[in-house]
Amino acid sequence: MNGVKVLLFGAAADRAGIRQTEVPIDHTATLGELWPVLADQYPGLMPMRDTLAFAINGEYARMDDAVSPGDEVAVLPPVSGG
Amino acid sequence: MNGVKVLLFGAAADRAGIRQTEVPIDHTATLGELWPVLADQYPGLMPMRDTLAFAINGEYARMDDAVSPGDEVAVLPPVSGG
Amino acid sequence: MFRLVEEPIDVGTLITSAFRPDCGAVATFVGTTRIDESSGASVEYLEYEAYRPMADRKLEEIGAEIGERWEVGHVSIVHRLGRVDPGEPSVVIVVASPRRSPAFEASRYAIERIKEIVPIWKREVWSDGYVWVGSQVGTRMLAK
Amino acid sequence: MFRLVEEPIDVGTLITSAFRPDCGAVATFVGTTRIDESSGASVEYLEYEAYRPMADRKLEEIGAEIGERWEVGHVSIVHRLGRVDPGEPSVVIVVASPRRSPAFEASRYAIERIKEIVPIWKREVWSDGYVWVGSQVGTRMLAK
Repeated sequence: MNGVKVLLFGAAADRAGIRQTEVPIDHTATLGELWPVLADQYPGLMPMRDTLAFAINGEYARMDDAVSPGDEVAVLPPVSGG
Repeated sequence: MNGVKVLLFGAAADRAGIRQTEVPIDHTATLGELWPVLADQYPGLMPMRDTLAFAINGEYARMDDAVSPGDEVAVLPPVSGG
Repeated sequence: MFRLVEEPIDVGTLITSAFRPDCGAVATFVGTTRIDESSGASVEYLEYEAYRPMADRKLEEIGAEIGERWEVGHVSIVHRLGRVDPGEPSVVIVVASPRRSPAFEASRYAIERIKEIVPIWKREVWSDGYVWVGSQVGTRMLAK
Repeated sequence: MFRLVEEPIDVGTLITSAFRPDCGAVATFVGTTRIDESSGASVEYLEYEAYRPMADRKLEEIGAEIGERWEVGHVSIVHRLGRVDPGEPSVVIVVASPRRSPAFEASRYAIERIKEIVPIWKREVWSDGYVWVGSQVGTRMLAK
């Protein structure tokens, strides 16, 4: 697969207007490099930036963690279970 | 009624060998005055003395509280509910 | 609702009756008969007795104390009397509150207070005799 | 047992399945849908969504954390997804332990950790729109 699958949840899905998208990358990048591409395409996400967490392949990740083509990235607003 | 009804529970009933008795008194006394009469009649209670609590008419009482003819006194070993 | 009962306690019903639209948290404590082993013998069941109606009144007092200390919408305490078999609930406490901190704190307070002030006594009935818990008085050899 | 479910949770069965002869204490926490009122409108129901299977795995992680920190005989966590009506349980936590302190502490730990690390989101659906709790994003006028 030539890109990263991006899933959005809760308020982030609302702000972006989509629940799933794909960001094309052809080499390994960091989450920090992926974010501006995503935010550029879905500017509604921008004001949420400081509240968002991210997961790579189902585990919480930091902005300097690596993302490779074929990975699944999730955009996670503040959780509110319970 | 010419006396005090005394109820005994749990280990105190076992030690005394009875669950209920009556101590004759014809005037108001304190619990502290009643105790030696009871312990004399049921000496098995003696070794428990320091662990016992007492109630007069269904409420915890101290040794200097007054007991009158017709009252109900309860001899309460350490409680173990739950 | 504060009760001493002779029959098994229906825990599920007791909890669901505490659900209220103005309370987001229901904390429950269930004390069950635990089986200890000692020197080859084992506890077969527990037997509870109470000084009534003082014990009933003390349960209500604990409910009133909780109402003074925490914001709660519902408090139930039910305690078994008589024979209680291994693994069965002997006491069930249910507290509903708008928020979870009061619910947790009040349910814990209730069980601590029951063990302090409610005139209830249990004896462990072992295969080789019984012992009054807390008094070490009974018919077992070890108790003497 | 750690589960995300779409259907109502049977609280009674979940608790009685935790009873074990080697555990004398069962602490339970039930989170129910609480109804707030604001400016004439009211919450009609909550709607939960989760990032699965990450959320399932995080519930299991919380169970493992509890097993490392406390002596427990049984831990269950069940969380609803989808629509949950007022007064209905959205989450049920059951911890059995030989003694009551670990049971209370572990059940409280579980709900705090759920609110920290499990990727679940709820929105309040009001008569005049909805709001994602914690994000203040939604279709209600007040949310904007």
